[in-house]
Amino acid sequence: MHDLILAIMSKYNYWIYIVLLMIGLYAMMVKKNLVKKIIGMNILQTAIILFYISVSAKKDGTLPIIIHGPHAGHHPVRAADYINPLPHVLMLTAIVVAVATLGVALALAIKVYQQYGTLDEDEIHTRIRK
Amino acid sequence: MKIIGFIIVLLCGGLLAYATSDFPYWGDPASPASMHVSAYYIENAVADTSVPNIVTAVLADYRGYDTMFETAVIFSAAIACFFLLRIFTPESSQSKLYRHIPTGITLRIAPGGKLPEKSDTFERIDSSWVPHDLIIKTACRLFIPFIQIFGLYVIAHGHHSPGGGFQGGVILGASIILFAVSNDLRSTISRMGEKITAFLCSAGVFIYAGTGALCILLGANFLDYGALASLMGVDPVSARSHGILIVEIGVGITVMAVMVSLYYILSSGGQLDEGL
Amino acid sequence: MEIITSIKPFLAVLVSSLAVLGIIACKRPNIRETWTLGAAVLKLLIVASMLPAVLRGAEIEYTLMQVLPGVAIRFRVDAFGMLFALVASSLWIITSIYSIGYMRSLKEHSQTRYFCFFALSLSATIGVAFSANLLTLYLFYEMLSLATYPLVTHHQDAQARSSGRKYLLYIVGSSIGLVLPAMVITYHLTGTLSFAGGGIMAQAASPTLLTILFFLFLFGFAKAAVMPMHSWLPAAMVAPTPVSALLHAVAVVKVGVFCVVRVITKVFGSDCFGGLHLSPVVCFVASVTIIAASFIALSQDGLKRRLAFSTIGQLSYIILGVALLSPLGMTGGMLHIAMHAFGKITLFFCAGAIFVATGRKNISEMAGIGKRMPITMAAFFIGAMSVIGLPPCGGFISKWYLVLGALEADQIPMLIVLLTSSLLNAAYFLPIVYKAFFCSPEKSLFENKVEEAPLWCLVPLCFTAIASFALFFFPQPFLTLAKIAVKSITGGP
Amino acid sequence: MSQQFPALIIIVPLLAAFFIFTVSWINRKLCFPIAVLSLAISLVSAMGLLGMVLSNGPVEYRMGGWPPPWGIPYYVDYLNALVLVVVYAVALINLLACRQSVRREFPDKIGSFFTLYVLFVTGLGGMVVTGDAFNLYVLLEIASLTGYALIGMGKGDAALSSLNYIFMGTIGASFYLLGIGYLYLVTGSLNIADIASILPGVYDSKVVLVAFIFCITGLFLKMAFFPLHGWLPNAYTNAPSAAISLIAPLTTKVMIYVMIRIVLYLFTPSFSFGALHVGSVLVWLSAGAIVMGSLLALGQKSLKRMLAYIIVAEVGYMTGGLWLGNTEGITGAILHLVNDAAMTLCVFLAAGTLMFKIKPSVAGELQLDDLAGSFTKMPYTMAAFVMGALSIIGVPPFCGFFSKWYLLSGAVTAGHYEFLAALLFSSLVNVVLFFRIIEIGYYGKPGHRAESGHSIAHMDEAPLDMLIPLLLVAAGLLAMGFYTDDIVTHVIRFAIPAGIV
Repeated sequence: MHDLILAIMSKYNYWIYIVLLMIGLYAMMVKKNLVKKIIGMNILQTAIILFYISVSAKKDGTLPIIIHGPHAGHHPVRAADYINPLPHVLMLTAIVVAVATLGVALALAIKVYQQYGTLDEDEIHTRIRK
Repeated sequence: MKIIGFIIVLLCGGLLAYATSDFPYWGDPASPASMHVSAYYIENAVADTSVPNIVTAVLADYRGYDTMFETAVIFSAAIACFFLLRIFTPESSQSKLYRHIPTGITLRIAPGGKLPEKSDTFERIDSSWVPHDLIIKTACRLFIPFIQIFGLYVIAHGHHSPGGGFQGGVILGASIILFAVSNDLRSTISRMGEKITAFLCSAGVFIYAGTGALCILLGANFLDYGALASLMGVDPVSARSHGILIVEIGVGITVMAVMVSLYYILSSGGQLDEGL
Repeated sequence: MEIITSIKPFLAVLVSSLAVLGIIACKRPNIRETWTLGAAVLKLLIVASMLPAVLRGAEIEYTLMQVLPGVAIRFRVDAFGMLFALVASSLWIITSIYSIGYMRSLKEHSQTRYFCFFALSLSATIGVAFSANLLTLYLFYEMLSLATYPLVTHHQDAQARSSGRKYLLYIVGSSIGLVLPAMVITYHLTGTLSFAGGGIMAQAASPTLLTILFFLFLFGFAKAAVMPMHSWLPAAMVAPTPVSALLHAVAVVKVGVFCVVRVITKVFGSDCFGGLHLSPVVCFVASVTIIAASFIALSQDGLKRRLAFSTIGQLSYIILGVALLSPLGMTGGMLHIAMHAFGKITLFFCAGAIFVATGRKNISEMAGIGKRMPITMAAFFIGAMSVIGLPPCGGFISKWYLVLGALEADQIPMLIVLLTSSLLNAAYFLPIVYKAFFCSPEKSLFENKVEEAPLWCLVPLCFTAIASFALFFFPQPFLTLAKIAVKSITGGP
Repeated sequence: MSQQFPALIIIVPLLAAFFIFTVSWINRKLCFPIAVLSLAISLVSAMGLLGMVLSNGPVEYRMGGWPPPWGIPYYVDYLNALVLVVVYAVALINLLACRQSVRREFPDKIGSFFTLYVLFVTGLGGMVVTGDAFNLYVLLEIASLTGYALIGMGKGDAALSSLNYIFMGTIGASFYLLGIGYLYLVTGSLNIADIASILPGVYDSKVVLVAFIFCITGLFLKMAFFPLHGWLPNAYTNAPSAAISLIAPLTTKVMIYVMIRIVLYLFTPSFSFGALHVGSVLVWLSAGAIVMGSLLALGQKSLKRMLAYIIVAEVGYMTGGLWLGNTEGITGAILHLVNDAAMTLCVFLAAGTLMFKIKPSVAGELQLDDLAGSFTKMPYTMAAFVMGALSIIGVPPFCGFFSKWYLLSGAVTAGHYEFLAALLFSSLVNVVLFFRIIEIGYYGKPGHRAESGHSIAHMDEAPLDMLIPLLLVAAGLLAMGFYTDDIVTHVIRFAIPAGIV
């Protein structure tokens, strides 16, 4: 029992990201209002960004900026001192992709609103059938 | 539909939880993720590119090709919104609101009628009437220059401190959007027109891809800034750091222009007439 | 058996497709017709030029393109292929002349399209005749089905639409649904698709799989109109008569039978086919088709529908002949392709001539027509005699070989089937002739002056009648070809 | 110069895209020529690259000069050189054919349309050539984003269907990203070849299994594999015809290429077919996809919606072919990928030309009965349509037959007779579908329509610059049919890694 709690406690970051992802996915699939779906999409993308960032964490590792300049000692750089920079680079890209998709989705939502006057999917379907 | 969605979500969640049991412990330095490639980055970034901020080094040099397509994604988002929403034929269906400046009375002009834009006694206000609030306008007029200076700082010091093209560009974009929110959209467009934003959008990415193409012309592979050494007359390592700086500037310009053009189109629903 | 490689087979196939360009290009009908006739004559010349080599026992081969590992689009002209190609190309000339007369007198619409697709279907027929492997055969088989669709549905009315739909459903449906999987499984079992003298399936797989495979082929080639897959043929009679004459008496249906015979002889091989005890089963299926088709033909009032059912019956003669696996039976079966072609085409030409001259379609309305159209009805009589198999006409020889083959394979029931069906043939053809000449028309609708079909229709009519008559005396090219083909299959003396 | 081909393929169209957008503000006439020039250059360099690969083996191009696991490499082997040429050829031909319909549908947004067009093709080209898994995600996003925009501008409820496409597409892309993240967590690298070398050590870990599941599900969503195909019919029906005859032939095919790349080169056949036993289940699923796609296509009234469901069935062909796991099946899948791009392009171009000339009765969607009498009025367009239809049905001289042949023989060798039955059933349904259209075109009288009554007598043959590309593609189908053996023996045979039986 003890090691089970330890196992859960030691990876609490991943449990949070899974819950976030499930919320985002559920919102996208079930919500009827288009903007709520877009918000759900955003939650999904943020959950994945949280996963990548929590992968890059290292115990007592500092920011990935090598201290330099005159007073810095010239000891060789050890990888363990700095947290893993690669996921941060990837997530810069993923954030930009999330923003771009959000922009296009909002543009389309506005276009749908201009066309049908409502953002509720059931309402739109009744208007299409008429 | 709710139940199916719920079942699918539970299935995904269960699958993910099932996988987490095999995950390495959170934050342990010996986890495979931080051993193989990222260890190399940490140890060799300064030696290769003389850029202390490893994230910027990896972002703009090791995986520079990724970031170039990142800017292309932002650029295509701007084009997509422009393509989807922009309407050129003036839709004169709404009525226009004017305020008589001396007396502060607001006039509603029926669709079709139009008052001269540049008259000093009348000024056009948005239909969703915004209180004429002097405090906000003057406060914003004071803030905006400092925000922009800070934005430029963030772009320029991407090497030594957290920051870089994306973050700086967003801050610059935000400053212009702040102006558009405090004043009205039309005055912002008069200061930074649609043509300029469009040109800046493509200019930024052009700079990025152009430096890459320049490296080809100088004989190295695409985006290999080492080749710029002969052009800049410095040793290849610092040529890389300068290359990264040029590229970050390109990214900053594009991101700023894209943020502004997105705001123009989304807030006015494509007519660039009355914003938020 | 020496192999000559020359481009002639490919040229024979290509010549009528190229003619299509000529037909489309020129606007004036006369020039268009000369293109068709020129192509027909050229095709016959090319085919005939290969005849001496084939008679010598050689085979002409030409590889167009390697498409699949171990399988190429390859042409090989052997005796059996040459026999069928000779029949098809010679009759194409006659049918072109006939269709010029027929289409002009009835002033049919969109004749350019008619002649183009006619030329295309002929090039597909010759393609099937000269194919060296199952893939090329399947390629031209599909091309033939698609090229004949616009011909069958030429009148573009509601009836043409429904019969066109049935035509496609049966032919393209069965070829994709049954033949394609059979070909894939054969390729999987043997690694090749090309026709080998003794058959490629010798020890390929378990007998049950081979039997299933064979029946996939038999019923897949729906053009052979074996009983369950036959009802497209009467439906296709809605086409103009020259189409039903050449295609549904000579080209299309014979292609189906040709493919079945190829499968039996060159894919399965006579010893493997025998080993599987399939021969009695196929004979049974063929004889059921013969008897049933003859009985249905008795009851048909439409002249063309009666001829259609008679064709279904006659086709199964050929399958029966080959399935007997006796050399004489095979020769008879192969010979029947030629004899039946000439006989049946004469009958269809007469039906067309009657329709052009009097506009009558049903037999009940043809009482006393002999007085008004003596030549046509005389030709009809000769054609009927040839199809029934009476001595002075060519049909007798092939039936004679079939009977000898049945005796040689000591299949007495098959012999009985052959004889009874000949009687049934007589039963549904001779009343027409009798009524035409000896009954006087009740209504004096017809003024008694002679009113023959236009000359363009009449000349081909008489030519084929004389030809089927002459075949009795000099069956030479076809008989020797059939003998060589059988020798190469059974490996006999 | 030839050593820089891999970079040229992507850089020239990318620079051209930015140049087109700036020029569109100055002089709108220049946009089209620049777009054509850029795609022509990249097509030539793609062919040059294919030539290089054929003569001296796979080519590796290091972006930024960094060696693979650290930098992003291009890895151009036999498989993606072929797909690259197909992508650019389809894009160029479609670009030449769509000039007039673009000018008619978006008169004032020509510049942005062509920019999105070229960016879409760059995204696809990059996705095909890249050797880095995360870079593939970024290029996937560019292609999808521009795709969403191109589809969103159609008539009728195009915006709503494009929005649904965004939701499904983003879920797909995020699953793929998650899969790559899990792989990174276990192997520590993002390069495809590098991951493939590290993976054997950790095959038994659950993380790799879940990564596999999420990657493949994400790709199934993006390629509209049957149960997850909800977004495709609406999106493809309402999209503008110029855009859809680009998107339809390419998106699903490149997604299938990505699946082939991941299954064969990232997870290596020993894991995908050996350790996992998911192959036969997926073949059953693709058989179901083929059957359902064809059945749904039967019930459609609008021409484009019917073609969309046929695409869903074709996706089933290729996935089934891949998951059969033997050489014929995978050769069939790759060959069908190439053939199907050409066939779908031919059929959609013909539909676009018909849509351009015939005013549809139901707003926005060309119904089947609108094609009445089109054989007489538009003979060449309908001739090309028939050739495309025959190729989809699988009639021998056309290329569709030969790829179906490989799939069938792969199914027989693998013993998956239900896949064989599904393929034959779908061919028969295709026969019914296309001959229904040919019948309407052949029998109907142009100019008269019972219910709407307004005559379309002015329907005449399409303009020349839409017709020539269409006939070129139709002739290409025949040519590809004849040269199948060369494609297979010289290119596809080397594209299959060693682990396949």
